[in-house]
Amino acid sequence: MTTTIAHDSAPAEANDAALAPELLVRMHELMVRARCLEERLIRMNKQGDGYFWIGGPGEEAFNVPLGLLVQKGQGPQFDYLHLHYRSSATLLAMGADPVDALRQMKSTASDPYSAGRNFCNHYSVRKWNVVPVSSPIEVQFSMAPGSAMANKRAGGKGITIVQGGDAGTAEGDFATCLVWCSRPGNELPCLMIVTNNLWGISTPAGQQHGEKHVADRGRAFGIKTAVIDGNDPENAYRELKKAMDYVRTERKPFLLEAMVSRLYGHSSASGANLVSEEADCLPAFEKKLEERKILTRVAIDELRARTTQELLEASKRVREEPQPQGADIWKHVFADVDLVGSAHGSNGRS
Amino acid sequence: MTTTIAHDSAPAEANDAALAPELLVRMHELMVRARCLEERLIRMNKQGDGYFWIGGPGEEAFNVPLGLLVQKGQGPQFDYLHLHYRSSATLLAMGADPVDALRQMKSTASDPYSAGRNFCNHYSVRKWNVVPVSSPIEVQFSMAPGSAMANKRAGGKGITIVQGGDAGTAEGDFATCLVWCSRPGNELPCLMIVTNNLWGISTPAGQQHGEKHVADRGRAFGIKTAVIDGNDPENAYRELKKAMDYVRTERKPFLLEAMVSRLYGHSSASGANLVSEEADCLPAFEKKLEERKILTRVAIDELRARTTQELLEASKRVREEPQPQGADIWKHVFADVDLVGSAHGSNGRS
Amino acid sequence: MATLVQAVRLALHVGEERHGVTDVFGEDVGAPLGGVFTQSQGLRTAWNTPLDERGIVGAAIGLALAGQRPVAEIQFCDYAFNAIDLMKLAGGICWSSAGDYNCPMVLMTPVGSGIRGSLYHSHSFDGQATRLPGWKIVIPSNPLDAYGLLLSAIVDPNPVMYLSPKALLRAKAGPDERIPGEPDDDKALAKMIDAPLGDRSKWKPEWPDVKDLFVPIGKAKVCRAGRHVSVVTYGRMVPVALAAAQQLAGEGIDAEVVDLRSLHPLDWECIEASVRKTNRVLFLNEDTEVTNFGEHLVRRTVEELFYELHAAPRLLAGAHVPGVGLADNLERASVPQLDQVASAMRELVGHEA
Amino acid sequence: MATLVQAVRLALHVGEERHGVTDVFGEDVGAPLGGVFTQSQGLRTAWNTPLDERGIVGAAIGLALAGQRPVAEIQFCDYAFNAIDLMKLAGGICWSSAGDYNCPMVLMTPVGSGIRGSLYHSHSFDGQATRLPGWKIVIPSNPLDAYGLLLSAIVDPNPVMYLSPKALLRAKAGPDERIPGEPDDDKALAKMIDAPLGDRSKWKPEWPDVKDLFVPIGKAKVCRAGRHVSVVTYGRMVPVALAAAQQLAGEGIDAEVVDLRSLHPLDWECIEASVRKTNRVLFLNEDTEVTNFGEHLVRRTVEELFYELHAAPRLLAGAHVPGVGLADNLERASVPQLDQVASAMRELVGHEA
Ligand SMILES: Cc1ncc(C[n+]2csc(CCOP(=O)(O)OP(=O)(O)O)c2C)c(N)n1
Ligand SMILES: Cc1ncc(C[n+]2csc(CCOP(=O)(O)OP(=O)(O)O)c2C)c(N)n1
Ligand SMILES: [Mg+2]
Ligand SMILES: [Mg+2]
Repeated sequence: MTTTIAHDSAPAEANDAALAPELLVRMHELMVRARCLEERLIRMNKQGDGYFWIGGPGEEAFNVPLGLLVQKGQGPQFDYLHLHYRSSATLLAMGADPVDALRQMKSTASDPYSAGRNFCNHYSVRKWNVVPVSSPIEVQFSMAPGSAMANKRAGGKGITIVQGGDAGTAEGDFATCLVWCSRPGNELPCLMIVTNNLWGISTPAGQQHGEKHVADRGRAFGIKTAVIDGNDPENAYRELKKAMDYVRTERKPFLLEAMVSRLYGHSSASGANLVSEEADCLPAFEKKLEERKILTRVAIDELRARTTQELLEASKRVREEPQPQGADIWKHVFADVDLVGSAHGSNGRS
Repeated sequence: MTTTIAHDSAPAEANDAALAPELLVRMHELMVRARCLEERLIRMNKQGDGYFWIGGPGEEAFNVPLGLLVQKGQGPQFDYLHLHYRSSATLLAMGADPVDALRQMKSTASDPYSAGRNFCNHYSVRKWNVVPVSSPIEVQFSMAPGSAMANKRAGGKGITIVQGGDAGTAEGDFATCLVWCSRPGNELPCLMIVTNNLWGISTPAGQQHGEKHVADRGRAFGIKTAVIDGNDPENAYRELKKAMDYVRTERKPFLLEAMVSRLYGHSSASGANLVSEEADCLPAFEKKLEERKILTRVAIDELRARTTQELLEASKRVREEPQPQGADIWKHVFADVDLVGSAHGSNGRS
Repeated sequence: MATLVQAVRLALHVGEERHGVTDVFGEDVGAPLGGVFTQSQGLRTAWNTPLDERGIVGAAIGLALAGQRPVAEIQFCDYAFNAIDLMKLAGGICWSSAGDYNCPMVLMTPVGSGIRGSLYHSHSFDGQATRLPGWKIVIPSNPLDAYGLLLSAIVDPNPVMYLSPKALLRAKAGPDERIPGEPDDDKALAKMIDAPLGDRSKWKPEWPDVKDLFVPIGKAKVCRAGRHVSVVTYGRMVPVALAAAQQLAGEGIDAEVVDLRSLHPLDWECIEASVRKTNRVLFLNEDTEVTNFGEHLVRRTVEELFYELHAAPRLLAGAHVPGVGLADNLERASVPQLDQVASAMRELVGHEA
Repeated sequence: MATLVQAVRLALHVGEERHGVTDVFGEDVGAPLGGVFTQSQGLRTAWNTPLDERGIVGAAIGLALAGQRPVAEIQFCDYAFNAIDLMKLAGGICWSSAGDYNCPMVLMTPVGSGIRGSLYHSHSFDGQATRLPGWKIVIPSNPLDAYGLLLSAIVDPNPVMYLSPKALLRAKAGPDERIPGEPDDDKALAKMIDAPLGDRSKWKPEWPDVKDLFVPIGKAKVCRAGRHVSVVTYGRMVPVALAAAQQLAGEGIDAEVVDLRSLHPLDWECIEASVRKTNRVLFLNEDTEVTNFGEHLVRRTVEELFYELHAAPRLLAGAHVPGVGLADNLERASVPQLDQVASAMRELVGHEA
């Protein structure tokens, strides 16, 4: 059954349909890979193989289904993603190579996301419409309406997905997204996601937020909303699918709030140690899979061990890759050609 | 009877009590004075006695009661006002000299609000806690929580009143005010007012705002809200009183949306001509006063004529007052003494 | 001859018809107003936004990253200061993604004083804009450059800031500044593309068949050649500098006036050639004078041309005060005036008038 | 001896106990964290805000206008660029109201590179801040100045921007930089005022009885007197300049190092005296080099001291690129390094090493 904490419309029947075992196994494998990747990034940072860590351990149960449900490609026929710095599991579920995350952690010249310029988990993948993740909180919510307009114009089923944390919704940009996505007659196909871990660095949400649910803020704008348990991957998959189907077909916004865990604290600045009080989606899901005889403990442990080992070895190889050179700072200040426009001459660009 | 378009709580009984005739006469006189003042300002601008006009003709039925209900004084025991550039009637109801508005229009050195620096209707009255009105839309909503904190700390009944237009609520600052005034355990005594004339310069509200009522945005934060007819001064007085009483006694925020008219268009930039389609609160109110035998047509016409004449003569005198000198631009870049702190050594300022 | 604002409108029209412009948007930019300065009247892709500058800049970035070609407007540059972070972000998208993305957007905004705009309709933006790496920045001083620079901005794959000197918007083109294809009679042009007063619901513009013309970004223009002193300026101060040069010609002083047109990239070669020729230079703009772009030009001049200088280079700029006051005397005392420009030039050539 | 961040904490404590500070606030400024750099640990009036820089600056203005004495923090200056309009507003409140209101607030924010902070934890703010008329701007380079400048900022009736060089926060005071009243043993100080790791719910600081000390805003300090060349700098570049001077001393070059401490108002007299003495000057900071505050200093120097100069004045500043990259080589290439400072000084005195 599905755990919706709050919902505008009663959960649809389809919603409760069990997911195929193959899908569950696939989700589990991706969750394990994402967890092992974050654990490796944390280790690298603690060993001095990278100056800073921030990432998404604890959000896998939500971010993996999100990545699996994305319509992946370049240009406005496909989904645009304005992601958070905790979205590693989404990237992996879309098919990203975990080694690239290690490269960004080690600031190598080979880092495909920023060539050693940006912090880890600050992705950029043009071929999948993943726009550059930037450190300033919530600015992605001001940008999202732009790509959503492109999606709407293009016809088709492409939507814009924008994701951020709970504390960040206090920035005006969150309100901007609500206003711009709900203009009468110009509603935008934008799925706004708030991954609520009830923290902003050291500040508890309850101290700063008078909203019962952040998602309630969508109501005044006639935006459909839902608040869901993001620690249950099956529930997350169903709720995300439902929300996405609505946005894809209605071409209207949806505000989804997912309650998630912050398993290793805010970042390396706060120690990046396991927080035992936080619920861990992975063992909980594995218990279910065992009970339902979909996976055995042995297989699970073996997968975890193998993945850990692979990433350990990868991190050693990455350590040997060349660093960027000083003169590189002058590269890419300006673009010589129009890369983003190339996806469609359709708009008559000369 | 009271016209509330939407209300969280049913209108209280007290609400319907008729207002004393003396009060109605006083409100009418102030509405007339405010209207005559704006008409004079518009004339001055058209005659070249001032470069720009913007103001509040059409909002008198709401702004006069507001000014009458303010607890006027300096320091956090009294109300702080973060006003809009259409608040002339509020200032007059508080006791401001209309000639000072003429001075600001004519940019004379004697202009007490800005010494010839700022546009007309950009007031500053420290002795009444009227903070400087500035042109950037909505910034007053980011400042208001600050003075509201001071009100709350001071104990007593002082509150913060912040007012802006409907289009401006699209700025993040409006959301900032909602968030900061509703922090759990730190709710602030702040009356947020949106005077909704359904326009932002040339842009109709319906084209940009998906909210049924702007005030609905307060709900998600547990903020009490009301949407009222701002063209009926009796109704406005009662609704304002009710909202203010709540804020004064509960020390919590209230979001009040008043539907008002924009009687001479946006500003001199759009011609400043009478817009016949807009409802005019003044004749409507005068009709009532005549029917109820509180005022006669003769008395009303006489008042209007006299006020118009007084302001015409005042404008001629103001024309003769000296202009600021070039060297004056260097004055008041910095303050030598702490004027705002002087109101209370209470906080142990050395 | 087209006015500067008509030239902008023509360029936007050509942009949407031939160069892929998908959106011209901002507060009151769409019908019925077509912009507070009429710059976007009658355009096919013009639309009104919510009153939210952060939303405007953010939407422009999002549109650009999604392959659209947006031209966004901030109604007055005075109201752009709540979105500087987003401008920094746009300027850093190509760089931070190491070339994975580019961000092709144009941000237009009216700048400067001269219309008695008081505190919040008189700001300049050149100082702030030149602190935004990753942006190209242009500022025309006449209709032809306004047209040609805007078309270049539109086809550029990078974020381009287009600063319109609001005091010059209604200035007419000089005889040598005709836009290729514009009607000879400017009354005719107004009839074709200026929206009528009153009801416009049925009005449609009749666009003249104007031709492409690209003023390259990064190329300055010597508006007046001279031998004794150089004035390097841009935007609203160009006509002022030319008037001052005119005045000084009568005194036997032959001044050169350089209109930068682009602030970044900068046409250093042009400045260098002028300084090497006259050995005396005045940098002129109306922005506040502390941490002012003209100070960058002074710095580069002393670093690279110190031994060419026969007099200390001068900067004439706006007073470093919180705003431009409304009263005539206040505005005049806040930004450079013709007589000040002329006497600064005289001092540089050593003629005390 | 106190570190710079402990000195800030002590000044905030003295501010709230003796000088009317009513609020020390910002993101994560209150318990339990007491600021991302521990600057506000244990303070009576410290509290956490929503994640909203506009709200923080706005609330500070509102508190100030209502007679409170707020010290607001922007967690990193990199995140202050969405509130530049509100800073302009604060700087203009006294001026626009013609002296009816003043706005006594302190805005603190960590600035600069040097901690491998990548694109958004390495920005400088001096260029931006000096473009805000109506603000006083200070930037300490050592614990004693950090203490004395903050107390002066707190009692000033105007908005004061307090820029903390984050790379120096843990730097210890020199022997001549003891805060009056601080314990001799710095272990003891840490025990008294540094919050313990782990649970802090029961922790209370034990404040030493430090005395008032006001470093006047607008007064620079000659950190090292010298005859051959002047280096005028501030913040994180002060120790770099001193190290370079040390190096050059070995080569027989006697360099003077001036720490401005205040960027506005500016101690021009101090700069002028130094330039008149050495006739050679290097201006040094780590902000991006186009429209940079150091260029203002260069401009003023050439305007007022042109004929005193025996060499073209130099500016050494940060690369004009969208950000400071994370990799070591990138950060080093983006902001001035010791060797570059030393060789710039050598060139100025004409010693090619
Ligand atoms: C505009 C801005 N202000 C401050 C910061 C510093 N900062 C980084 S993460 C963070 C907390 C974010 O909390 P939330 O939005 O809930 O996301 P979470 O980290 O919990 O996923 C803060 C304050 C920032 N990156 N950007
Ligand atoms: C930040 C900002 N953006 C744009 C403007 C230009 N402007 C002045 S008034 C106005 C419309 C305001 O509409 P609304 O908030 O509804 O107030 P009203 O004038 O209708 O009372 C605009 C866009 C401004 N003053 N400030
Ligand atoms: Mg959070
Ligand atoms: Mg309105």
